[in-house]
Amino acid sequence: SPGTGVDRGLSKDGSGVVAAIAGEPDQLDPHRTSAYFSFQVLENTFDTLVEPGEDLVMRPGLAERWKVSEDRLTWTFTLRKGVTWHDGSTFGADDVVYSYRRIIDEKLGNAWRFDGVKDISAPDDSTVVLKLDKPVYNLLSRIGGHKGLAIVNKRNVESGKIKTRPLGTGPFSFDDYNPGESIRLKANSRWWGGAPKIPSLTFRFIPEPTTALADLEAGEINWTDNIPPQQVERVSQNEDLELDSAVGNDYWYLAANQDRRPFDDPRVRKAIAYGIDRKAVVQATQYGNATVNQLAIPKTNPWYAAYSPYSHNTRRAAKLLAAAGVRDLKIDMLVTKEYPETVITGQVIASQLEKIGITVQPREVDFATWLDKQGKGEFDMLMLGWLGNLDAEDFYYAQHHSDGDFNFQKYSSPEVDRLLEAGQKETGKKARKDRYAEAARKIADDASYVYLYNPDVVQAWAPQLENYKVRSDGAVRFRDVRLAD
Amino acid sequence: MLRFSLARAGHAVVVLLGVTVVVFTLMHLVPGDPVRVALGTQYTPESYEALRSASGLDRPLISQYFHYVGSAFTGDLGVSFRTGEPVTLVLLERLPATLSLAFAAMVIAVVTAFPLGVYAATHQGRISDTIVRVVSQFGVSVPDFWLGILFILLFSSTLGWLPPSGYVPLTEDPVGWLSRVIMPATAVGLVSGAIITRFVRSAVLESLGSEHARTARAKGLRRRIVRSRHVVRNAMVPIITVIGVQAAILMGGVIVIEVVFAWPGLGRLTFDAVSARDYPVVQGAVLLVATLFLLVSMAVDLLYARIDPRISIR
Amino acid sequence: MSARPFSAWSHLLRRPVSAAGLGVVVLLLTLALLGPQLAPYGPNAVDVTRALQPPSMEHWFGTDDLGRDVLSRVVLAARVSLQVSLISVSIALVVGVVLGLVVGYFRGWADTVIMRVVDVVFAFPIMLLAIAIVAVLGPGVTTATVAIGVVYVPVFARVTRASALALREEPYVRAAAAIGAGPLRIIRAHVLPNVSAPVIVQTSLSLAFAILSEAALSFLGLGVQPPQPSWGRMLFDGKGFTDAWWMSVFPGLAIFVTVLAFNLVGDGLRDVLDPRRRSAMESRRDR
Amino acid sequence: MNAPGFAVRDLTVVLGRGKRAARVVRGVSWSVEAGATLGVVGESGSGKSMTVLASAGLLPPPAAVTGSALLGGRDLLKLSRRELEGIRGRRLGFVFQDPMTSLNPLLTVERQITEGIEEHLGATRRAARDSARVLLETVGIPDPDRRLDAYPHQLSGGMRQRVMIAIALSCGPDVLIADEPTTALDVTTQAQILDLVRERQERTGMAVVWISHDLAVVGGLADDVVVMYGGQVVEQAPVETLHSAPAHPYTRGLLGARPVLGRRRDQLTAIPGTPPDPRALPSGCVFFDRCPVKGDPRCETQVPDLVEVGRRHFARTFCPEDQ
Amino acid sequence: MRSEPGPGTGQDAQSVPLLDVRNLCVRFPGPREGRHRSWVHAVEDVSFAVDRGQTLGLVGESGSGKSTIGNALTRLVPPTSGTVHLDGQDVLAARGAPARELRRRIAMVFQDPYASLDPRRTAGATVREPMDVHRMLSGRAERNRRVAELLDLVGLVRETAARYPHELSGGQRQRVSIARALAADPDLVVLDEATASLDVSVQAQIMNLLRELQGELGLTYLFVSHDLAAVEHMSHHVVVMYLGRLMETGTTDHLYTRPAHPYTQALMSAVPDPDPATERNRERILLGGDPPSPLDPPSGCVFRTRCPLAVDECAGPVPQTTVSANHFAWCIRTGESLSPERLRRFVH
Ligand SMILES: Nc1ncnc2c1ncn2[C@@H]1O[C@H](COP(=O)(O)OP(=O)(O)OP(=O)(O)O)[C@@H](O)[C@H]1O
Ligand SMILES: Nc1ncnc2c1ncn2[C@@H]1O[C@H](COP(=O)(O)OP(=O)(O)OP(=O)(O)O)[C@@H](O)[C@H]1O
Ligand SMILES: [Mg+2]
Ligand SMILES: [Mg+2]
Repeated sequence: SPGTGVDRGLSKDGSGVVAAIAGEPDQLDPHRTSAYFSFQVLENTFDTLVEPGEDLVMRPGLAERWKVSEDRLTWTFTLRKGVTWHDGSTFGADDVVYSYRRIIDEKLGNAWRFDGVKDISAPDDSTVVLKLDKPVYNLLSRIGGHKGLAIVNKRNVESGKIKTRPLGTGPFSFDDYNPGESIRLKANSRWWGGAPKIPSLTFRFIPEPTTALADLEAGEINWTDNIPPQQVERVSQNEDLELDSAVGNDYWYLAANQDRRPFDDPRVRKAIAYGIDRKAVVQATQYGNATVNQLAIPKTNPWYAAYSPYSHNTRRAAKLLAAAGVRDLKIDMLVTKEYPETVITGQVIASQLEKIGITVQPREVDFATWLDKQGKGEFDMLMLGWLGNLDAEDFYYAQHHSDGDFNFQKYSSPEVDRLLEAGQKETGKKARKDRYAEAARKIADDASYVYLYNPDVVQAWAPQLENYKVRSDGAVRFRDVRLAD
Repeated sequence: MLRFSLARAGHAVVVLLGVTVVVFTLMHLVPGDPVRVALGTQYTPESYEALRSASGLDRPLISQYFHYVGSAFTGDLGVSFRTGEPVTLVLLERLPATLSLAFAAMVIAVVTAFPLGVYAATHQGRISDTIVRVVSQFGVSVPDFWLGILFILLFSSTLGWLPPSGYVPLTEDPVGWLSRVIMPATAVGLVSGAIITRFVRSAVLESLGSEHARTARAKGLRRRIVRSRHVVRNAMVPIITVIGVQAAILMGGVIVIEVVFAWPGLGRLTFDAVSARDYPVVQGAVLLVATLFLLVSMAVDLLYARIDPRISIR
Repeated sequence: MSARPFSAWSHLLRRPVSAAGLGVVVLLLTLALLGPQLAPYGPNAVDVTRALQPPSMEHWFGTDDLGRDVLSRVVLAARVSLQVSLISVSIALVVGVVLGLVVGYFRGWADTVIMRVVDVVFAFPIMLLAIAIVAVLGPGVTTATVAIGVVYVPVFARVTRASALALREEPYVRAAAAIGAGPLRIIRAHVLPNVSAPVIVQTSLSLAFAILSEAALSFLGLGVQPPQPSWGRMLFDGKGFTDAWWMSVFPGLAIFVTVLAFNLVGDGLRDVLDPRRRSAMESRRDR
Repeated sequence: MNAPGFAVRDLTVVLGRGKRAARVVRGVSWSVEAGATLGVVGESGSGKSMTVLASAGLLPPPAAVTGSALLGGRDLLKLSRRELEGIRGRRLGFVFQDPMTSLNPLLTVERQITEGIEEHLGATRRAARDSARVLLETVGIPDPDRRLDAYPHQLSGGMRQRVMIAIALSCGPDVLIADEPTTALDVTTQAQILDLVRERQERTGMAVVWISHDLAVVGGLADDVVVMYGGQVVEQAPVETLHSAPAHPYTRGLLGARPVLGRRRDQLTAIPGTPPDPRALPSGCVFFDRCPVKGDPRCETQVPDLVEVGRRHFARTFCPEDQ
Repeated sequence: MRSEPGPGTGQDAQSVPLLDVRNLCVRFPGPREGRHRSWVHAVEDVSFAVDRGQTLGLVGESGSGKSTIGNALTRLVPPTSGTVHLDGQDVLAARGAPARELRRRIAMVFQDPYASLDPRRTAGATVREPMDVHRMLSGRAERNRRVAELLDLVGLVRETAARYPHELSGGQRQRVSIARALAADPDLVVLDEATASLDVSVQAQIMNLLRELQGELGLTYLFVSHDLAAVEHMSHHVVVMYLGRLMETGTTDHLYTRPAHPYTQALMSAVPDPDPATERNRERILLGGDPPSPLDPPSGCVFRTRCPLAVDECAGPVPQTTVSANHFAWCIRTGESLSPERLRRFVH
């Protein structure tokens, strides 16, 4: 019970689960946070209308079913009956409308996900209608692929408590918060998906991977996703621990600033693409726990398309450079310590590109500065990853369309623009997939991004923790987990 | 006493105002934008503007400053950009971790430094003195965070005796607290202790050679009394200064140690807040730390006056 | 009676401990100058296949997570560390001494104002101030240097001011004033040379602390930029590798030895130049 | 009275070791009887303080002391530390030169007087305070009750020196050693202090060793005077003899170098040169290079003995007759 | 306010004294007591004059304001009021070049030979400094030649120029100080306890030297000391001070043979005599207590709190009384204070 001390390790009766995550949530308002660590917690406390299944296909969530009109401009969602908030009050269509309107009206960070949504209404207590002004093919993944679209409680929001004591409808309810240390959730026995099998779920914040692993080995925690990459091999051999991985949906890439010479020349960008040994990068950053990919979308994603035009080929790279008339190229590469893989990659790439006569000078800044520099275009090249995308459009449009919000590398290709726009309008899944695959190939050919890899989602847990599954979207779900004795 | 306190408080207010000006200026010179950080990687320009004005960042700097100082006087340090919590609350949550680490470290430092320094001074020139001097010289030169890393390597990774990091409030679990505080506190405590040892030694040495100590000896007082009543006591003023400086530094949060040991103290909070451009938290934390610093130096001055009647604080 | 500075070096060399410290400093300077020639491998030669090898005949200090030779990186990092600390302390020295001299000798409102500013800077946790400055200027060797320099200005200003205040009342300074010498002449000819003893002591101790500060900043990722080697940064990189103790032990040892050497020299200098008691200022080592 | 006197015999003090060793006191002997006063004069650095400090074991290490210091038949240099502590303050009272630094600035006058009384006489705190009050009265401090609670910095130089004297007298010592107690004071205050000690001595019959660099100061006080130079006794005589018939050229120089009130001269007889450095003493007579006489070829190479030149009159010179 | 010519020398109507100090007051800010700031009355209404080639002795106990007067003359402290004239020129009012010239003409020697030389400058550089400051002689070589002459003059070998203070003995240092004072070719030399901290034998050397120099160079001295015998030996005229005020002035002969002020008498009787026979049999006036605080001096005669002759009227204004020609005392009982028998009754 709360107030009698926080469980530090396995709870006294051995029935709770302690999971170590690598950092502390900044806040627990799902609409306002953008921190990965927040979502790890919120995944278990909030629900969305629909949610991705293991195959990343959208399944019913708070909405039991939905219907799309002929013109694809009206979406009607029918909500589950008998859903209650953690405080016992009843959940209804108004809550959905309130949540969505909040995001749109307050122009919160996820407002872009409602692009094209004209109106939201609740004709009755269990129906929500979304009216669009243009067809949005991937509306489901937009509103269900991300807990930032969670349905929140109006009173909880207005009292301001949502930031630290969120009230959701999810499988676990908020119990206790120790800043800097841990958050504890307890099972929501009335959850619509069935009561969780564990009474409590504690997230501890352990930034240091070796510490997290040590704690897991010592039995202080039951689960972690914060495993030192170089130890993955060893842990997987360890009989006393379970370790599993899935090819993740995230991807990491390099982008050169095409507003600056000579990066406006595709040959230079391609030279970089040829000059890089992705395997070595993967080895250095992830100790092999990643899949090399020359496009954004991983194999496990329904939108995957195979394409790998580049091989590690310094001769070719050098030739391309020579053809572009570039010599003694110095590249200022923006990396950030908040994402250590960028720093390591920077050093690896520096050593690789040295062989084709390019000097890479990594510039390590904190992420705030990094974002600033990216926004202002003050870089030659940068590395970063995109996390948590599901739909093909999410992978390409904003990044590579001439008008894309995140096209910081200033790529502009009429053909790609056309293909991406077509992808938005296409209705058939197959046709849509083809449009995007074509666009992706073109993007890769132009080396708008130099794609590097999809990191594996690697998680480890104690064997007593049964029924846990590693998901390729990285969502950490404890709703079905059991603890064996 | 009252007058002294008032005068010092006045001085403190001036210094604190200066501190706010400096942090405020620095923080607003920093490139990077708290709004961008808060929004993450995907957002629209409208969202950006909305959050910016909600955080009051669209007002002129001067008006932001005066607004800040004005409400700071009433104890309202604003709201964290990142968590939306009141800064005062955020700071109060972190304060126990920092203070308990500082306290443990100071205990270790003083408990080792005092006897060692006095012993070395009273055995000047002997082997034992040399050993103390060498060891304290080592202590002064060792990077405390490296010491911390070595401790983790040894006591956690290799021997598995102690948890490598984390924090448990003392009030909830004293044993857990102790097992976690011991490594960081020892790492910083030994360094502070080494510094203090050297000051204790030289202050006691000087006091030993003083003419009034000679008078005390000439009175035929026993050596123990000469040392305690005349030598050590008179050496206290410089020693207290140094202990005060060390305590102030520790209370400000030993950032690097807190990072190494994942200690949720003020230092790490501030460091993270700088990275996230969470201005209100940075400002609040610096203000708090500066206040602690000023309180410590005031306490040191009061202690002086208790020890030394020549210092009048009427 | 205290000796004067030009004989100080010979006095210093006669003390075995200080001489050893001086020897190490000279060795470090040599490393800093000749590092690239002396290092057995290129410091940035990434070779993932050789990652995390323990010390061996081939790699005396082992290799790091990117397969780079730790010894070579430790050797090459000497340059950065020394450069940062020497330059930053020089900045602090020049600015601090000038400020201290002027306000200490003339007193008046400038004294009040500047000492208030110094109080303000002192009330800051120093590391934090450095971090904030780095945040403003962006991380890098230059900024780290500037940040550490700025942070140490008040220390020098205070030490100098205290000495200048005392020197004002020294009969020989008053004697010069009685002759009719102007304030600038007095400061230049009488005050400056005589504040040098505590300032020299403070300088060498500050060099030690600056090395530590640089290491701490680099450890936090705010100092030297990768792939350029730096001891603090190497500690940071090695932190996660609990099995690869050599990644943490050797760079830390390098910091320790360097700081120790500067401290030994500083201590020796104090004993030779300024044998009065150590000032509290000397205890300001920052975390 | 048959309280014991005090004597040092062949006392030698070497400060420091090795090359930097300084022989600051070299074979000094003198004695003073109960009720009598011995004046010890000599210029700065002649070893006056070192002699008395060494005899009471008050020198800081590293100091090598040989010879003996006799108080009531016991050699202080042979006593254990605890035994010596029982004698210092109890039977041997000290007054030092600088009343500013010789008192502990952090303790009240009362505490500084009473701690010795409690230590040696086993008095209670109350009783000790009462004696302290009486002592302050006897050393001529007005309003002693108030002064007991004062700290040294609240007193004038003269009063501080009186407090020092009160401390030295607190346990009724047999011997009072006063090391230039008036040098830092004004003449009018000096006169008060001299008067005070003179009067106390008459009452208690203690032996007094009065150190000064000024012959005039000991003139009215001392029975015998010892003149020190370069760590040695160069002349010893009853005070009248010393004044009327000084035997050593240094003593004569000293006498001629001071202007005397009411007796104007055109020229002072200055002694050329400066006192010797105890780290580099000449092989012969220490005074040789400054000596206006240099009356014997041995002067340069041989240290003259202290020879009897008159009744109770000794001088360290080869040519005592050469006056 | 006194406006008649200052006591001391210069009573001769036609000759202008070299130094003429009138109604000099120097006050220092004391500790603040609440709103009210107290003042240290270091020198109050002091007037005196010195003729060229003469020595004026300034004698008094610690804290009587002697050094403050010297410092005011050399402009090390600003006087609160009063005037100082050198050769008829107003020293305190001068600005710019004339002020520099006046500074050149008044030199000072300080008490502590260890502290008054810059430890980092050679004796030569120290002696040369006044010439450098006042741009005397052309070029360094000539100045160095002059340094050698000066060292000669004060009885030091020329090689001393290359030595540092710590390589010199106290007496040698004081000679260097004197050489420095003479370097700028001054008219007046203020000697502030110039011999006090030296060994007896060396004191004699320095006093002899000073008198020789005066004879040779026609210097004028202000000899500040608390040593009555030394002042008697050195001075033509004497000024006795107590707590910042004048007590008595006169020619040395007059003042020492017939001290008129009770303070002077007490002071002189406190000086021990080296001859034990004389010392044991002489009358002494022992003053009780300590001098009052200069922060809060008594009204009227400041000596009255310790004076054996004090009466109620002493709290009133103190007139300047003439004892004999050129001999003045500031005491209402000047005429009747002479009998030792009467004094003895007040002896403690
Ligand atoms: N700690 C010390 N180390 C080395 N030499 C010392 C030390 N203390 C004193 N001396 C030397 O010992 C010698 C004798 O000193 P002492 O104090 O006995 O002289 P003094 O006759 O009392 O002189 P003063 O009149 O100055 O008190 C001096 O030459 C002095 O320099
Ligand atoms: N700068 C100053 N600030 C405050 N008070 C001062 C200052 N200088 C001197 N005084 C005070 O002025 C008075 C006269 O001091 P001064 O130094 O002139 O005396 P003095 O006669 O030279 O004494 P001494 O023999 O001790 O040198 C003293 O009470 C002294 O404390
Ligand atoms: Mg002595
Ligand atoms: Mg004076």
